[in-house]
Amino acid sequence: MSSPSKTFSALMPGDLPEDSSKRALLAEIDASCRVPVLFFVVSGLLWLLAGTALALVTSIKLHSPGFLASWEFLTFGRVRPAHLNTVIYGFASQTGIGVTLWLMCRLCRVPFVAPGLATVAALFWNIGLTVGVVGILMGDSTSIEWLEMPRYATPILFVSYALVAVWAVITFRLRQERQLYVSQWYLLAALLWFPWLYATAQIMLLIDPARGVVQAAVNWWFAHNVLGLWFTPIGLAAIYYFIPKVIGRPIHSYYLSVLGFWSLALFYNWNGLHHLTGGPMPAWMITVSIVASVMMLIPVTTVAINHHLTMWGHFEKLRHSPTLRFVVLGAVCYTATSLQGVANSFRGISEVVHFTHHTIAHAHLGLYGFFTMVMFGSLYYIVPRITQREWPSLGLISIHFWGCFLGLVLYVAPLSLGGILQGLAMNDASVPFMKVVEGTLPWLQIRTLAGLLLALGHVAFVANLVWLLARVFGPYRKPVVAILTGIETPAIAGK
Amino acid sequence: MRYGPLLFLGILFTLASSWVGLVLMPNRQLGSLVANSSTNATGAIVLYPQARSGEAQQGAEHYRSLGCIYCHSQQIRPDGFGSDIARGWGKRRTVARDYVYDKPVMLGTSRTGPDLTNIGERQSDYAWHYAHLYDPQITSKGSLMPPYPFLFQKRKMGQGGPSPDALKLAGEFSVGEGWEVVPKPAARQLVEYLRSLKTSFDLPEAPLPKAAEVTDAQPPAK
Amino acid sequence: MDRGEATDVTAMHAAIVRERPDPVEGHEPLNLWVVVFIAGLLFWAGSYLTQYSGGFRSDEFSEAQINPAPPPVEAGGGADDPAAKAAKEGAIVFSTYCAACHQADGNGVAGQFPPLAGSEWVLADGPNRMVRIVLNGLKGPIKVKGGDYNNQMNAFRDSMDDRQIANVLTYVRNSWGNKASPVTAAEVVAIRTAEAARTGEWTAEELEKIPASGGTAEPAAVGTLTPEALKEALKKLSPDDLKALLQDVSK
Amino acid sequence: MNVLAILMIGGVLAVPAVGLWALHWASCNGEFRLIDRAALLPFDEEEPVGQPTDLILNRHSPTT
Repeated sequence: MSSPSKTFSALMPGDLPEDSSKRALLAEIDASCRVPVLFFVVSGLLWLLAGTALALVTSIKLHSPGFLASWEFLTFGRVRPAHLNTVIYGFASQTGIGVTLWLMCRLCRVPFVAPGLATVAALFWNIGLTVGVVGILMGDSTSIEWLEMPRYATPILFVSYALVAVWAVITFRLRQERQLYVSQWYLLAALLWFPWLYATAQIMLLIDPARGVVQAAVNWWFAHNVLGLWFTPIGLAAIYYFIPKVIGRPIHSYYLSVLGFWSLALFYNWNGLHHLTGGPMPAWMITVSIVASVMMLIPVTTVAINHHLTMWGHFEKLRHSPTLRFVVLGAVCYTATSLQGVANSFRGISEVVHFTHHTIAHAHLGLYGFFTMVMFGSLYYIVPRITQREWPSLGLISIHFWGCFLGLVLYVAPLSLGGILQGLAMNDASVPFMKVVEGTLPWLQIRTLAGLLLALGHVAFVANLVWLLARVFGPYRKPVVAILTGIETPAIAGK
Repeated sequence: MRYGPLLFLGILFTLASSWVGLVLMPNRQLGSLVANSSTNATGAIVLYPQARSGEAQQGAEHYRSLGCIYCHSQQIRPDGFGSDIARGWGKRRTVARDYVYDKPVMLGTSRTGPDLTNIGERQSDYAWHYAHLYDPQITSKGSLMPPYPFLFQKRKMGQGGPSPDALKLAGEFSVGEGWEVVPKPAARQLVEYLRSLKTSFDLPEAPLPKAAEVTDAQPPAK
Repeated sequence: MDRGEATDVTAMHAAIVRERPDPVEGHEPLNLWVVVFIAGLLFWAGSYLTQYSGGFRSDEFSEAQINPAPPPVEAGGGADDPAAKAAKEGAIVFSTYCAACHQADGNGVAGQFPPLAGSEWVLADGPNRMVRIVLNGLKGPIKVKGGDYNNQMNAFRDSMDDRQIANVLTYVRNSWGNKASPVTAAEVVAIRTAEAARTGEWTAEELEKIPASGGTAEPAAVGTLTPEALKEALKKLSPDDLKALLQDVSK
Repeated sequence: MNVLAILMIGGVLAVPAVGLWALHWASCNGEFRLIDRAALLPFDEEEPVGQPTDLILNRHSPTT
């Protein structure tokens, strides 16, 4: 977190180029977003690197249990939750908030309100997160999935989050544009839903634990809604903004957007308990969640149709816009992972894939394939605008994209298949359990390979960003025209 | 849509619905569940489940802290749904009442390792658990479970030979002449917890397989 | 960036040209099929919900309509063939209680847990010793298939009933290349009652003294209490002691 | 217990009622008039409809 905070002194809206003063509102808004948005984004990406490292350790441990086994704080049961919390609350949430802030400012047509407030929030978020992750590694993990951070860390996070929500409401009240774009509904919903989810889970699981399996119900109501009501809305908001923006064409049907939003709001929050199928829960709770999961077909199909018809006739732009590449890939993964989720929620299928690595693959298709890709795409669009600098290396962009794309395919496809085979073997009592375990080995090894590809992509992206930020210190250059018209620039020559 | 209020209202009501349905309702239905008391064959009152002994409870804390939950589940699915019962992981499906004293409830969502709901009954041998925790390869070759050497202490053997609870390590695992490996308190507590995991008790909502079914199938006579 | 893109004339015009034939973006009305699709889903939701919610009771855990539970394992297996049932249950009991130490392949772990496959103890012509080991456990040094073992096996007299012990031993005596006579619940019952007084694990030497097969071993050898032995013992008592004893027992 | 049940039922009836009222109020206030106008919100005079942005990769390619 130190490198960004050092960066900011050089980032104050003083060193804006002369000619940009001609630019009206947009330039002003973008410039006003600099410090807070960059703070969230850069610290988010630093957590991404940390999370990637932890992920690799976790993945290797899963097929070579002896790896780093002699240190208690690096045992599998601690590194895994540490990885989950770093990427969820460190990378995904912070980057998501950064993108949210920028989108809100742009769509409300107001320059960033109280940048100080948001920056302080980011600061606290990172402090709370560091405390929490160290706590997990030190053995204070709560072993409540998606809520492993110990009790003494979460209040800090909550305070910092409250600041963000307050900021969002202020901005919303001050908006100059009365009309609300679909992205704004999603963003507002996410910003209001998350504190509710988080507070409920904290109170009923950590502060005053409910009795018995009620904890399990609350746990999965929360865990699934973090995906469905926090990350998904932010991701969809970005897709709804960037696809039309990049191809220069409005969303296909606004009515479909309305339908998609309200059906998601109505059904997604009932999904959670399908994670407990066959478990010690009264039948009706499971059944309700299964029904809601199947109902998710409505928002998913409508959103998919809407995005596809918007892209129709513009697919060749995928070759030219990094933003579009990542965002469209994310949109495709959203459809895929949602349909997979619907299928997995049925009792007959859950009987096989539940408790297997298939679930892990599914979660990564959603949080990585969908959300993370959309966030990467958004950053490729946002960062040049708020820093007034172009991406220095197009080569690194390609490495980033192909690393992530191939890594994603290599991760999800084999592990999904492996999980199904694992489940089928496990449900056949005549197969000794050790045989089942041996069967999963190759898939777990492929997963580590995929992880390396993903790590490569992340490093390329962060390198590009650092390079870009480094230029912010130097004299202002005018690279954009040169790059767009294909004339060699120092950046391109330099790669 | 131009104005906020409708949006706010919708956002509020949608989440409120599932908050009531999946948080408040479960809490109302199961939030005050208590142990089941029954009389066994000898007419004595049997309470199940029972709160854990101090040692076992400390063991549960280690189980939580070491994240065992990420590979081991603690729930038995009903007979015919998966192979939980056919594999002998439990005699009956687990129900809400089995968990009334667990904080946190560690049902688990992964079976990279076997289910542990009933491990206390399946394997109650200290020596086995110690060896397995010290290095799973000793007892289960090819297991993907990490070894937990930090739960044990390697020390010089006393004059009186190995101490009673020292691990019997042979071959590739032996630690050399005059040395012995003994479990630290944490290991003992963890094993106490594992031994305390037993669910083979009758519950009205989840009875054990009836004795009648048990006795009808006689093995073939010689 | 904006300035740059503004100079990118070709792309801009190309795009604008594409826009012309498509003036009503954002105004597409809902497709009828979408509506029909949604109606269908809602109908399914209603029926599924009413059918499988167990009346929204807090103590109804199974949605039996979806997963009709097959008859319990004890009764399941090869139809009514008792041998098949026994074998099936034997395998399950083995994986439940035994496989952890003796391994699924019955080969045990060298130096730790003795093998069952091809073990002279298992293949003994009678089950007397094995049943005793399972009932009360075993500790101390023992030689199996030429290997030395010195570990502890705990008692299973409470966790397994007689039939389960019979079936698991039958399974062990006829798996991994083992071939030996099956064990009957009757034999287990006999030994269980004969050894009712026994507490603590057996040791190898103690077991060596017991004939592998045939009726229960002679009392003296293992301090068991058969009715005959009891009668003999009581005859030795003086009348008073006997009376006292009887009173003592009767209360 | 009974009180709680009554409250529940009351809530079940009240929530949709409020929802309907809100919808009515909204339509009276023209919430839904020209609802699809918002589809144009991402655009403005500087980045108007029809102008693609962010096309920075593979500029030498023949397709553009």
